[in-house]
Amino acid sequence: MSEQIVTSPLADLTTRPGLADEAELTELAVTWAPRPGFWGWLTSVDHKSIGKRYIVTSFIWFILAGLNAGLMRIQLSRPENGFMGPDRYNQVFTTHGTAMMFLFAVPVMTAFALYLVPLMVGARDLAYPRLNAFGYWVFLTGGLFLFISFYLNMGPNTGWFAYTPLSGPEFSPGKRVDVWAQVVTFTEIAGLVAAVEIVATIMKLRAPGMSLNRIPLYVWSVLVVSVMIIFAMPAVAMASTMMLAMDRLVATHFFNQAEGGDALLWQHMFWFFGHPEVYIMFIPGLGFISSIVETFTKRPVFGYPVMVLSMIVTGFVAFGLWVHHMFATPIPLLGRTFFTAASVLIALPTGAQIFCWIATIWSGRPRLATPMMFAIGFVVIFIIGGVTGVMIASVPFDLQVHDTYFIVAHFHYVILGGVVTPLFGACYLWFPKVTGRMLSERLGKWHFWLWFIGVNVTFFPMHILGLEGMPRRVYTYLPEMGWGNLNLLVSAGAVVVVASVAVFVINVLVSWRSGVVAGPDPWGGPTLEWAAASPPLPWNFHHVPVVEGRSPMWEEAGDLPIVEGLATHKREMLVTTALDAVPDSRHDLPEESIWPFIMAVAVAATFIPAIYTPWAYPAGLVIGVIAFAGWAWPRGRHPKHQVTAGRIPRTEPEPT
Amino acid sequence: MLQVNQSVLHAAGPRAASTEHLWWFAFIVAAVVYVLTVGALFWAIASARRREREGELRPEHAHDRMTSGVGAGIAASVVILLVFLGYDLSVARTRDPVPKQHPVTIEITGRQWFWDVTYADTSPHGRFTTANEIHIPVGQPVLFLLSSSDVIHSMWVPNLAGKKDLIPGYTQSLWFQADTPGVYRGQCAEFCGEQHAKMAMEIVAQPLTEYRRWVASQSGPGAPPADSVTKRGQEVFLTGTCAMCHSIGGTPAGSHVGPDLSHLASRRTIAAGSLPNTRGNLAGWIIDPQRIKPGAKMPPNMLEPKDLDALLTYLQSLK
Amino acid sequence: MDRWTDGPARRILTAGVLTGALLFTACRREERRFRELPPSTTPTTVRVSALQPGTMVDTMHVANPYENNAYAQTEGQRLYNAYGCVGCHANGGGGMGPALMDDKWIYGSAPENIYTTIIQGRPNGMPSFAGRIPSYQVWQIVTYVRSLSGLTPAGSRSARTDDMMMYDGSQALPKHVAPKQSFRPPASEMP
Amino acid sequence: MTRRARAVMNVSSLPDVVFGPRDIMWWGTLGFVVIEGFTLVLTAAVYLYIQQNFAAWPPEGTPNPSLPIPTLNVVLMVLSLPLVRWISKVAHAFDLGKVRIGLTTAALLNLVFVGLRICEAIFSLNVKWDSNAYGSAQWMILGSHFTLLLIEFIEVSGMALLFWLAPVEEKHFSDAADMAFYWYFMVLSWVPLYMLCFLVPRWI
Repeated sequence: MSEQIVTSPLADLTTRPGLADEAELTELAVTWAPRPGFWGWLTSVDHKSIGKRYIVTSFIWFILAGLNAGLMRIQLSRPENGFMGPDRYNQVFTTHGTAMMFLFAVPVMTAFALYLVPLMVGARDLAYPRLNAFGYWVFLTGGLFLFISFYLNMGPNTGWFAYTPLSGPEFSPGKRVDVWAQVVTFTEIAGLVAAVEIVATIMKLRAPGMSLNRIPLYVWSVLVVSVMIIFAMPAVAMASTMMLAMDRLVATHFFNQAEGGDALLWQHMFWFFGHPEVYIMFIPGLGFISSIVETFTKRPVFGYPVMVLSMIVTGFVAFGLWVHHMFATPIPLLGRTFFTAASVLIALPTGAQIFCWIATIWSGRPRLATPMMFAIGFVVIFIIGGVTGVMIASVPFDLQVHDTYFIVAHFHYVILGGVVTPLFGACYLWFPKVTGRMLSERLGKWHFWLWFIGVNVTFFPMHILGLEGMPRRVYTYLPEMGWGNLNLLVSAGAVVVVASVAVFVINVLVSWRSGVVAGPDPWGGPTLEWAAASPPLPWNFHHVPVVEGRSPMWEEAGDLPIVEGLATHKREMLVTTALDAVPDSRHDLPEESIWPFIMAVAVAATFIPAIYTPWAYPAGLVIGVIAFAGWAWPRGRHPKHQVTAGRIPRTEPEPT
Repeated sequence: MLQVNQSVLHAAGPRAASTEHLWWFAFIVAAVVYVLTVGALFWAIASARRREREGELRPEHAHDRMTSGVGAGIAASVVILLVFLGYDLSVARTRDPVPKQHPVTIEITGRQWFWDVTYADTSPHGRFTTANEIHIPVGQPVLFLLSSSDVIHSMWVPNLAGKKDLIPGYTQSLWFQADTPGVYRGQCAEFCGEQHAKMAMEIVAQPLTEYRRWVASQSGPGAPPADSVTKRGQEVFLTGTCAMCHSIGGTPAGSHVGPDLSHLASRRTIAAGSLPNTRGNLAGWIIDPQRIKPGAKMPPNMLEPKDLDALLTYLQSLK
Repeated sequence: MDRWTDGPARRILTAGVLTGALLFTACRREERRFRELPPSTTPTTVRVSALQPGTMVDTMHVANPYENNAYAQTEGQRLYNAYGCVGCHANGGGGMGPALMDDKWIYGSAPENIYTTIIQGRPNGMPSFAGRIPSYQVWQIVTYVRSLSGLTPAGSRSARTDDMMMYDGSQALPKHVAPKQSFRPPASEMP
Repeated sequence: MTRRARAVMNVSSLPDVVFGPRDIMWWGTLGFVVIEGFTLVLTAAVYLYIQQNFAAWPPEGTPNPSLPIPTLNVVLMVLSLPLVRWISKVAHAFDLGKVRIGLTTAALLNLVFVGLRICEAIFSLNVKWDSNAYGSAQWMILGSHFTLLLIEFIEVSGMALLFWLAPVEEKHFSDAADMAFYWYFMVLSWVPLYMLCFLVPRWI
């Protein structure tokens, strides 16, 4: 065991060369060097590069879908408005919902996880870097497909939930619903791939010593969510690709009651995914808040076991709520009671987490930087959505407000409050890590206040509109309904929301170029990502750290334990045991490859033509086999590992 | 301008009333919970900053106090949630069974985009069919049997009761009772295509005698033409496009593609609650329905002015 | 940084242009026109007789405005049922009237031929619908009828309707019959 | 502040080829097994849900599915389990020759499964997917498991080619063992689905 003296607590873990290992560092730089230029961009498998473009792409879909919301608010700002006809309006709101749910809320959360998880657990990359790249390309295809179709007047128009039989072959002519079904397929493939990726990374690639009870809360949140994705997304992928698309393409009868199918079957399949989906977006938001709260109060979050248990319980119970979207359909009384009870009680774990944060803030030294303001804004906005959520667990009350603007208000409070507000906070928190520059605090405050005011002005009046009888998904309403003034107020609030997002975009663009340069650890954060450089170099950590507590960056000064002996001449990672993170083996990572991209092309070449002909499936299979062969065929990079014939003796690990 | 009753907060019957009570209870509890939680948050920030100003590092007995604080919060939440759950289940339970005595049974079939209404067996003449306007007697429960012949719709009259979906392949029942006479508007609540926004119905709650009179007037065939103008109007109806889709009792027009028009003139609105039933509106609707409800299944009708006039007079005679 | 800002822009642009070109052809199929005012609603000559003597005369030289349009085709299908075409032609298989699913056309398969057939009527029972069905709806029916025998591209066709099947083993439950689930109150509670 | 970075462990002696749950590739396989397994559970749930809509199952006028080909297929599948177990064993022993033979046999066997599955669909179901919801459900179960057979066939045949033609590395033996894991899943998930598809219509 060698010892060396370094000048900074961070230097050893980051890129700045220590005294004795200049040569090692040079070798790391050569081994992990990204390829230059456009080809390098296309073939990159670095989780940071992919994660960054994943985040930017999902924000682009967020902005486009937000513009759709703006169009809707123009149309609804006064009664009998002629800005849009019903056909266009239905496409606009369907694309808005589909993009926000499938292309923004969930992907942006997995995107953050793909970027942050390896850094937070002390790994050099994700477990399957090429799979990660593949997931991104599929996701990009899905988004492009949806929005291009929409701009060509071919956008789906049956709502983001696409209820049969309205979305079935008889009542949805043309290919609009098929576009929707395949967009869902693309995003579910990308989501599932990312989930497997994240689970494997968290289970096997943690730094030594980071046992399960030392994982940062954010990492716990994405672990819970990834497991939820694995169980939730197959339901909708199957319902859209194998059932709805087949009903429309080859005349199967899953949802056709005349031939023994069942229209309600779709709703069960969809909401079995759809309700967990809400928590899939929301739980990482809780993780963001935990990170923000502990960074800006300088205290670990109080009640770690309660926090972790709450997230796990939420994840479980989330699968027992789906029927509360279907209270107006024929559901037996006992079922309704069960789903009511579950829907009421799921408020409990989230409440417990909020109490823990308040306790942490109370005992700490809160600093009201922009991320912290978003965290406080989260509590203030989200709880409104939370309490209305408990209300609509009640069957009688839900039957009154179901499918009205009350529900629109409720879930926008939940999603904008519980998902997007923490997300903005997370952007301010980690932007310096991703880009090496700080976001402007001044613009950040503007962003926050415009956002806070805009969200409340936009969505609070919707509660009243719903109680006054305004249903959802209407393209217009009669003047005598008396909804005009509140709708005008809502539309005015939407303008403020648009302004706040514009401030955010400007802040990002300006700061990315010319923000204040951030050090590796501008906030004094507790978790390992702050030990890497900003932006992190391709290999993340010079030496893999050894973790001795829940807040490794805040451990008492003293010797900084690290791991040595990982090869630098190849992309080698340390694999540890699943529970206790004891070093177990070493694993080679693949290098840059074009095959993930080609595989994604194969997927696109299967599912896009498949809206026209079933023969696309065998055709796509052929391209897929070619891509698979290219992907899996060994390059023979390490000749000494090659085996030519016969029984081979086990090679001893080479000395470093 | 029509008088519009379409609100959860102005209950006109027992079902909506119990829900309205539940709402106000939930609203007050929610407001208290909200104020307390957000208050606790700001108090926590303020006291932490005060401590920081005073140079204190960490509050005394911090861990114990946090444990009891969080514990108390969780315990209070459990109690509040269980009380709410109990209240809710008691409301839900009283609402569910269909009352045994209900003199009026109405079958409603959801159509793109109107409500096909059939009174099952209340009058000696047996069943009769109307559309979009439903008369019920006050003070007694009315049973609705809901189904759909195309996509899923949802019947919702907020002043009287919560909603129920109309699903092809299923028949669902819904009952409610109006205590106050009046006109209560309802609207389709499940997205059903282009004209989901303009698929409304009106529930006209009347004292029993008035209701009986209405039933009697609706049961018979449409009024036969009385003069030459209405005669011409009927001829236009029967020989033109109209009869391809609509039916009028007592005439050869018997198609059920569109709403039944036997007693059109007695209705308050046309186009599924979108327009008051006036001669001018009716004319505009017949000539160009796609301007009023784009995507509706009714084609425009370019009639000669004289024919249109006769047709309108005829339709307005169908009391 | 350069890699990041230049790359995606180029990539997204290329992908956009390619996919756009691919999809652009689909545009017309997806259009939904609700308001069809003159000239498509011009009343046609009213015939006193359903029969038209002599050899077939093409009166129409108008291209079908809906050829390949998916919405019009589905509307045509709905009208085909609503206006009672099913009565004689069944669901394309024929009955009292000739089959429409095969590729035999007595009076021509061109859109304008079928239009003429519907408007003017044909000997041996096909009535004239002049004055009964607005012109644009006739075109929608024409579009649907042509799709029955595969004359329109598959891309604009629906797979099936919900209650109209002609395969072996079809259950063909009438629409108003609920298969099994009915949440009617039990008979004892019915009035 | 000066801190000493102390190397507390040297990992250079750790193995770089491991098998089973120690290998991160195994976790990826596990992830996709869970996803596909849960999808199959959902197909079964859909099947049973649709069944409730029918008074008779299969519906009147539709014959029962025939048994010989499907039974032959499922028996062959179960009989293949010892073979893949053997492959897994010789892969653990890094025995190149035996792994080659094993993988080639497995690939051919898998091709037989694929062929028999196509015959099942054409000759044994006795219903078309567009006849009624019963047919749709039957075809969906057959089809979704068919994709598993295809994936495994592509993987096994690719791996057999790799072991014959490509520069074989030690880690590929671990991949071969993972292939065996997926194979177990493929076979064992079919047994209940076979019963659902072919026996349940007779029993009800």
